[in-house]
Amino acid sequence: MSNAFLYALVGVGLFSLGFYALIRHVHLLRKILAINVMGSGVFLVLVALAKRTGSALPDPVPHAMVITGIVVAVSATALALILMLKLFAETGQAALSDRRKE
Amino acid sequence: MQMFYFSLAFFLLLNLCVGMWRVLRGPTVADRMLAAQLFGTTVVAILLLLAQTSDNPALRDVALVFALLAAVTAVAFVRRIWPEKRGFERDPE
Amino acid sequence: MIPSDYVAVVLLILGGIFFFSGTVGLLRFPDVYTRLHALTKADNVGLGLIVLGLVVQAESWFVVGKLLLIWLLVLFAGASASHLIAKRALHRGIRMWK
Amino acid sequence: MEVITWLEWAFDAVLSVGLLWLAWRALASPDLFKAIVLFVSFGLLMALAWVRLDAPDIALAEAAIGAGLTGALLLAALARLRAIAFKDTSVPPPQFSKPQFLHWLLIFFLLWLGAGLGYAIWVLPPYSTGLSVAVAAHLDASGVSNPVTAVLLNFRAYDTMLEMIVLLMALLGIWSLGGFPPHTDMPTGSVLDTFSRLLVPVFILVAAYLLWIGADAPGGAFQAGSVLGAAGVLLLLSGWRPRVSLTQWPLKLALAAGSSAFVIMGLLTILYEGQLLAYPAAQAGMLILFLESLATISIGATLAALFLGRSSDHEENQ
Repeated sequence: MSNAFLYALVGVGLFSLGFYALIRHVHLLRKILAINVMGSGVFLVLVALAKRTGSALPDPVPHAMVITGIVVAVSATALALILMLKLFAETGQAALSDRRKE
Repeated sequence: MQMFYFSLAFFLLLNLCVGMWRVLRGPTVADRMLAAQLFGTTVVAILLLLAQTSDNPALRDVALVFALLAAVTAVAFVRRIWPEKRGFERDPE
Repeated sequence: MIPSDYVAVVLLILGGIFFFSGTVGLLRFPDVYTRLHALTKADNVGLGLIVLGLVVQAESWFVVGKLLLIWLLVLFAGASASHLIAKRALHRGIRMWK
Repeated sequence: MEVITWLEWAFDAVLSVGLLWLAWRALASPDLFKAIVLFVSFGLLMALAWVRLDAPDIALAEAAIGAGLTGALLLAALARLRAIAFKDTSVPPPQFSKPQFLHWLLIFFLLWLGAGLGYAIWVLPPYSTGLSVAVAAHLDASGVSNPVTAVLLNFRAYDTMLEMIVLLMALLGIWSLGGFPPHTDMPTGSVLDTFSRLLVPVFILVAAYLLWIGADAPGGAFQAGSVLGAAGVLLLLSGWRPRVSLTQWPLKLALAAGSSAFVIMGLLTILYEGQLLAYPAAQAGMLILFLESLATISIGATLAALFLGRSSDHEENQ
């Protein structure tokens, strides 16, 4: 029983935490943080399950996917931040308002 | 000997978790940032010890990258969050 | 346990103690400046002792060089970052605790 | 199965609890700045988790990106938010003013989601070699001895090519939106100047080292590129702005170098080898190193340009 399953469950926990925060919070910066936490959770599950090869060497394919995933996640975060700042400059508040502005 | 390295790494991890309390309580933003600075150094120490226990030289490269980047967040904090004086960014110097 | 192990164990334990004192300082000290002081001093010396403990055990000179480079970088980063934070805290008018 | 001593279980348990607790505090904290600092610390613990999962490559990438870039990006964004509105963002997070019923429904649904996913993982077989056997079998034909680099640059080179294009598109998206609004820089003190001037060459050296060692040890294009990107961020933070002539075709060439190299290599290999990105076995190592070095430059330039935000020619025609 290696620690793979422990970290996989932690990954699922992070995913659920992030998902909850994504829905619950109004401020866009919090939503961006929530999505990043969800991403880390998914990566953790991928890499933890890759450790079940029984030998000392884990499975390299999920590792490669997660490395590129981390780099793309940071560029997606940068794009999301810029969109948030654009919205903030236009509407003065960093949250998506429900009411349509007449 | 391996067991000793690992127990010291575990002790440093507990040390790090205790230090996290300052990030929560820290009255000023500077306290929070310097706690993050502490974590950087502690993680470098833990990585070096883990490199010795698992005899994996790659972990020293990770520690090297952490040591290099430890200050980038602090510089970002000082240069971006704390403008020279309170007030708007664009107040004339 | 050859003598170099004993030396390493002593150095590592001392390093651990310094790290612990750094954290205690971080939690107990009253204001930013004293915490910065505790943090930077304790961690850099703590890390230095741990690095020396590992250097004693290192097999090749390349590893020794890399460990010392890591320590140097942390010293450099820690000193600069704490200076920047402290200077800016002073500018922002964060008073000393006394 | 190596004997898992109770100490290692204790280490993993504390790390797991720390990860979950930090993520929860980061997402729930009222003050945005505290949330960001907690999130950066979360990234540090994630790097330790990668190390515990025998994934040093990922720990390197997490270290370079998490410590170097994510924190700086988030803090820059928060600074813009505070600067414009300058209301203290430590007001408790305005949560949806929905009735309490919906709140509990959400929690109930998420608990079931988590339990379902957890169960799905729990019933997986404890051993599955996945693709590690296939990769190991073809490793010597791949030109490199580090399995992760072999997968990234040889077996799944097509996927990496698309990654490079995705990075470029993210940057184009940011530049088309005008990027981070320019920040009026205060004069930098002498400490910050000497700090960045002395440290950036070390960044470049370490990036080259990571690129070179990527062939047979953890390292490679993405990790080296991230360290280069962090060097760019450090320079930009300490007030350095590229000369306008530098941000004309040189920057654009650097940005496009990685993806275009992949595309050209793909075309060449289709012509000569009949398959996209199937390197001839003899020169595989050299070709991979060539591709990796261009990819490193491209990733570094892209990540730094993410932070630069507004490209200077955009400013000229304003």
